[in-house]
Amino acid sequence: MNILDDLFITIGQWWTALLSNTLGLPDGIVLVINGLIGGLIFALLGVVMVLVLTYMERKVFSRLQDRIGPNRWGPFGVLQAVTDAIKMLIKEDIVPDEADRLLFNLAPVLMVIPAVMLYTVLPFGRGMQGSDLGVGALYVVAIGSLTSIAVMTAGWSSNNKYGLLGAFRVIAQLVSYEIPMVLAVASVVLVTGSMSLVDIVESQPIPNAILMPVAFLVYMAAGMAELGRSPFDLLEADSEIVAGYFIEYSGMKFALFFLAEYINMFAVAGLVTTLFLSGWKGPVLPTWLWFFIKTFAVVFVFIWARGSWPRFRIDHMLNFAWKFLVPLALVNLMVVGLVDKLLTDAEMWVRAVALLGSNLVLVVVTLIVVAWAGRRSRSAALRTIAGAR
Amino acid sequence: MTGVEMREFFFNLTWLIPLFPLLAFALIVLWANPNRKLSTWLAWIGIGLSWLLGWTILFLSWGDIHHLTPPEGNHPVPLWTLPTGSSALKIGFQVDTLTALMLFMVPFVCLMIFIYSKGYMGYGTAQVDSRYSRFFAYISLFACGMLGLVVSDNLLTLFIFWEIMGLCSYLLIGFWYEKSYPDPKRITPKEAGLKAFLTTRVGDVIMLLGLLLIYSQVGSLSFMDVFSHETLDMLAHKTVMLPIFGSVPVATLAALLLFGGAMGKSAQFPLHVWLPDAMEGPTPVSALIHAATMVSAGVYLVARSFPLFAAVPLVHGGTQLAVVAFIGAFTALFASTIALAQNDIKRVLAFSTISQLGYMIAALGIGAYIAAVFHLITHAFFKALLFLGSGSVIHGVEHGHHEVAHGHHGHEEEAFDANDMMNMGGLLSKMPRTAWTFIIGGGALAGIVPLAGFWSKDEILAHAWHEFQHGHDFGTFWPLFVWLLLTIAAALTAFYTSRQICLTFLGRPRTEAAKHAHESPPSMTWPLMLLAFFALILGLFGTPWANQYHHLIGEAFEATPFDPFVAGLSTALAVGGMFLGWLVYGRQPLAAGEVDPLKRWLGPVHKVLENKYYVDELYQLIIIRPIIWLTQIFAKFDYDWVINRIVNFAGEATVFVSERWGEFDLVIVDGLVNLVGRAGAAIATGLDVFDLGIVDGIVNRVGDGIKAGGRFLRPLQTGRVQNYLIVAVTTLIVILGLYLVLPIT
Amino acid sequence: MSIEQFVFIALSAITLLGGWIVITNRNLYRAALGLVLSFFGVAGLYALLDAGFLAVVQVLIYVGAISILIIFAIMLTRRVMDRTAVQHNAQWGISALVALALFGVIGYTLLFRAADQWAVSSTGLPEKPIEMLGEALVTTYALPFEVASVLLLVALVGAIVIAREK
Amino acid sequence: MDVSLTWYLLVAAALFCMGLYGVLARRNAVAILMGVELMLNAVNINLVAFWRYVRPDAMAGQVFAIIVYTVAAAEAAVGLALFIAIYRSRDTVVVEDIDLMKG
Repeated sequence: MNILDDLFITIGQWWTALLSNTLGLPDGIVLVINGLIGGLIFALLGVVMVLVLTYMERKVFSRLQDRIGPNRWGPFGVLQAVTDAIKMLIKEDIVPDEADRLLFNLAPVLMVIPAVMLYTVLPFGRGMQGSDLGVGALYVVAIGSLTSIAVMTAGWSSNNKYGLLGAFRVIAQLVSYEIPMVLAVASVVLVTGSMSLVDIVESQPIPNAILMPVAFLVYMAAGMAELGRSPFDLLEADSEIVAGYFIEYSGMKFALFFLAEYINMFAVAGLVTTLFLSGWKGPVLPTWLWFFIKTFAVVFVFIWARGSWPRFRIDHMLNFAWKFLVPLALVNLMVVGLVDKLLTDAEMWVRAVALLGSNLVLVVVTLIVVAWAGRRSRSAALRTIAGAR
Repeated sequence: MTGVEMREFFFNLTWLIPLFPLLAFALIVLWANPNRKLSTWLAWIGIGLSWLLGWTILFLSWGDIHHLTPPEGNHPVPLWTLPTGSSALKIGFQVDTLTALMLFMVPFVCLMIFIYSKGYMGYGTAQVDSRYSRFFAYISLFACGMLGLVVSDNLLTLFIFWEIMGLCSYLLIGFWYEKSYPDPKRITPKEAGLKAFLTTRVGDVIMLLGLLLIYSQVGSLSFMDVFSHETLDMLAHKTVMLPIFGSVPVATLAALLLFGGAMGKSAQFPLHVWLPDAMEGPTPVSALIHAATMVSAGVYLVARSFPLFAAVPLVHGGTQLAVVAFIGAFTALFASTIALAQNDIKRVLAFSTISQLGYMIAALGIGAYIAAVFHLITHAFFKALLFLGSGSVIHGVEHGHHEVAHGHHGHEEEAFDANDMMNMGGLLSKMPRTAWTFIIGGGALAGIVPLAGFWSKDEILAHAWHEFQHGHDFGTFWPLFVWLLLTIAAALTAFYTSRQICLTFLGRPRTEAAKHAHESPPSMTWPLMLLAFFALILGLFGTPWANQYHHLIGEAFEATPFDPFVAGLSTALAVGGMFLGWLVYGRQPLAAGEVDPLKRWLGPVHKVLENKYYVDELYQLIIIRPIIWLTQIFAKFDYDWVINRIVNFAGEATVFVSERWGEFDLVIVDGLVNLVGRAGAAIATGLDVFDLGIVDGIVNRVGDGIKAGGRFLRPLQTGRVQNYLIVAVTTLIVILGLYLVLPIT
Repeated sequence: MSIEQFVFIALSAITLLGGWIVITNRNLYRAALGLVLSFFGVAGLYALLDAGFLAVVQVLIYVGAISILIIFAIMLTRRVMDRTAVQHNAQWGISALVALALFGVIGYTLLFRAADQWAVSSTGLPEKPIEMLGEALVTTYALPFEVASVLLLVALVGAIVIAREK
Repeated sequence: MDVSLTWYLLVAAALFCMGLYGVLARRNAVAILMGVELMLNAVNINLVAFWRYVRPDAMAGQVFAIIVYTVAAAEAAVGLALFIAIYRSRDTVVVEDIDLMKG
């Protein structure tokens, strides 16, 4: 059991020992080499995850639509994703005239880098993380905000109206949904008392999702929006702005955007797991296995949502962020902070119950308020109609 | 509960006093303003509560003074401390005897004026002011400022409330900002407000410098720390080097800087120009701000920081006291002479206010602490009375004018000045209550026995005389100087007071409006009577034989003995002055259109007085004209040169100057230059204003100088921020380079 | 040369390169990207100075927010700033001289006058710097903190009011 | 620490001067704003470097770095709002055309 559990750690130690003792390299060099290897591992992990996720998505999605989905290549069409990749690679690479070539080529890269950078702080298992930053949670948010630059660059450099409009939409979306995201993370950090993701996992005998369902839901919604996945996929709302900011891209570069989207998806799911589902904790199975199980569960929820919900209208989406999520997250933050402060030195379970209770109360109140507001607006609309008559 | 407990209880409530009016202000502004009645009541309740609390505290502290007088000391109650990194600012309030005394005066006068305002702003009549509620909001905020200033226990909060009052005075002077007059020379409320704001701002900046100096030296701004003996010793013996004056004790410098603020607020000589124009505001405002409370804040500041002023005695080269004494005495005489020749009823009172404030300042300058505070209190009452009375008169005359206008049309258009005393006369029968209360107030101002003014004024004079005879640490010269000027001023005061009374109330009406004037509503006359009552009796608490004020605030200082010579002289002068005034104006009253006899006799001098010694014109000539002219040149010139590259490579120092002119341009664009000019010049000028010849000479010379400078600076002012910035940076580099080159000391 | 020195040189190079792009590039969008680059370099310098929190905040605020704002402004005012428009005003030469002179003065001061003027403390890092920072913000420096928050609020309102379509 | 404080300060100074040049020499208001941001960053480098090297136990340096962040954010927001307003009214963001204060 233990061997299985610490499998990767053991390998890592063995490798380091090999370098420094057997080959007798100075520590600095070892550091650099290990860093490079780690980066490589994360990048590869990203790519592999993309293959897995695309396959999973198509399968699940088609199941939701009562189809079978890919089933030609390989058993159950497992190789479908590979063939897609090959198709992408052999496509022609087009650069529009009047495009800012440098930036046009730079944008996809800028898109992928932050996605991969997210992996460096994810604790994949006990003691299995790229680096345990003291400010991990904040780091995640900060890196997440880099995407917008890449998007803007892509939209602008391709010198295309639709591209620019799509880019504007994405920026609006990302910037708006960053705020509830940060607030949700803040409530977790508040309870944990540390921003290091490892500490956050360690301090979750009970998953935060149970302690703070509100924060959990807010984070899920904001996460989907950050990913730009349906129902928030206005950035590539093909019916409105042809394909969004990467309209002009094709072949490999398009593949990079594609890649980035799925790498991000896995990263966000992993973050949800880490922040709210007590990360790699779990009985019997090795910790890293637990991490992947939970993460895929979250991914499944994402796909599920995509399969079941229609697309928002852009103003609805922004209103949802600013008029619903942000206030809710703020109130939630206040409530959590208050409870946490009041019960600093109470037993674990007391705090848990108090947090859960307060959250439930918050949910109820929110529903009441929303219902009231909805009734009010509906009646106003009716009145205007009556007035028009 | 026992007396002590009760006292503690109420003292700890002191911070509520400024809070009530603030609350009223907030409520009116945010919520109640559509409803006039509600707004009125809110304002009244706010100030009323403050009044009750204030008087409770006064009488409690009157109960046992010794608890309040050092060493047990004034009761500082810290409210909160602001951490500012290395040090912390302690904010709080305190109750000491001076505070208690101010709490006797301020809330009551405010209350009276609030009540009066209801009638004056025409509540329930056809001419009700369109911004009625806003007016009450403003005066409530003002009351908050004044009360907060009185109860605050440190210079910082004092300064903050000081500025709040400045803001309110600006808002209230310009309350009728849409008003404009047919003749362009007459100043409009808007301009007057700006003038007041900017002029006092000059003083406030100086005062702020004083605060900074004190904070840098003491590391605290609370009175307890700053005015403690050891601190004062330290400040008195530590010296700073000044460019021209050489080494000066810190105490002197700090005191002088603080006094700058006081000069601005209390309209002392160079900075007095704003007060007369402040009369453009509604009369209750003139009474509240520019007679009773705000202008006395300057005196209060000097009194409050009197230990600092007295830290370096006059005989040991304590320049600050000499300056204070000189400014005060000079202002007293100066303003009272001007008041002789004014025809606007409110301007006469304005100048008399300036001169009375001069009395207090001068008194403080020669160490007559008790007398100054005593006069501050009495003056607040009778001057508020006078202003409200004049307001009532104006109100009556205006209504009369309205009636006439309604009687036969066509009169509406003709400009009619309800403030001009030449348009009045014979109102004694028309509005008796106003008239009699006004006469009582006038008597108090002139110093007729046994009205309030007499005792306080006499105490000042007596103290001066006393100091002159056996002065120890104030020398003999300044007391004599002060005594002389103030005595002359007293005579003049009596004269112009009786002139005012005669012109307004005696004789026959000189206009239709005055004929149809009639008594104001009770909400206006009742405050007058109450104030008149205090103007009658208030002095009796301060008689040299049983001086309650001395008992209350002045145990530290020795009482001023009664001096029959001074008392007799000032009484004689007062009565004589009033009689003379009656002889001139009362015996055979002026007919309509008849010129002021004083004008006939004094001739050109009268003209000088009437034009307030041309101080405003002087500022106009010295500062404003040249600037306008210069900027026109600039404008013309830039128009040709803007495109030219040269502008970028011009010499740095000159461009640096040109930035300053650029700022002036902006000001001119806004049309503010008059006010800025006057305010700015107010610092610069210390000239002998009596000699117009010299004035002309100066104007020419300044003009030439600026013309030369202008020729030099022409190409440099491009209006492009980057040009300016580059020069600023270059200068910075030069300075840094100098630091590197020169040996670092 | 130790790794730290190497990293420092690399980061400074990135920072200054970004700055160079910002001030020289004719294409405003590229200038903005240069700004982002420079911000990253600065963030790296913070990390090198053991101020991890500030490094992350730098990325979050500058890269995530301010540069986005700037890019938006570039987009919204794009019409007048076509890529061929001359980007330097008439006084660029003298400006360059001034900037160089300033750098010379500061550099001279640093290298020859103020060198080792500051008592470099040997005390290591506090064990919980972020906690300390938070505590300092709400105790010792509460006033600046509050003032800054008020400033932010005012700026928010002001920006909205100014930029709103009349 | 193998890198001495002076080097950090030098880098900061260089960045500052670059920003200064940008402010002085660029025509486009947005570019000028970028220069200002560079200068602010230089200041922050100084603050943090001094914190790390001189008083690592006192948090003043980091605190004021954060204050500078807020100031920078406010300045960017207001500045850009102004530019957009000017652009609407005068159809330019070239500062040389914005010289209302020309006498």
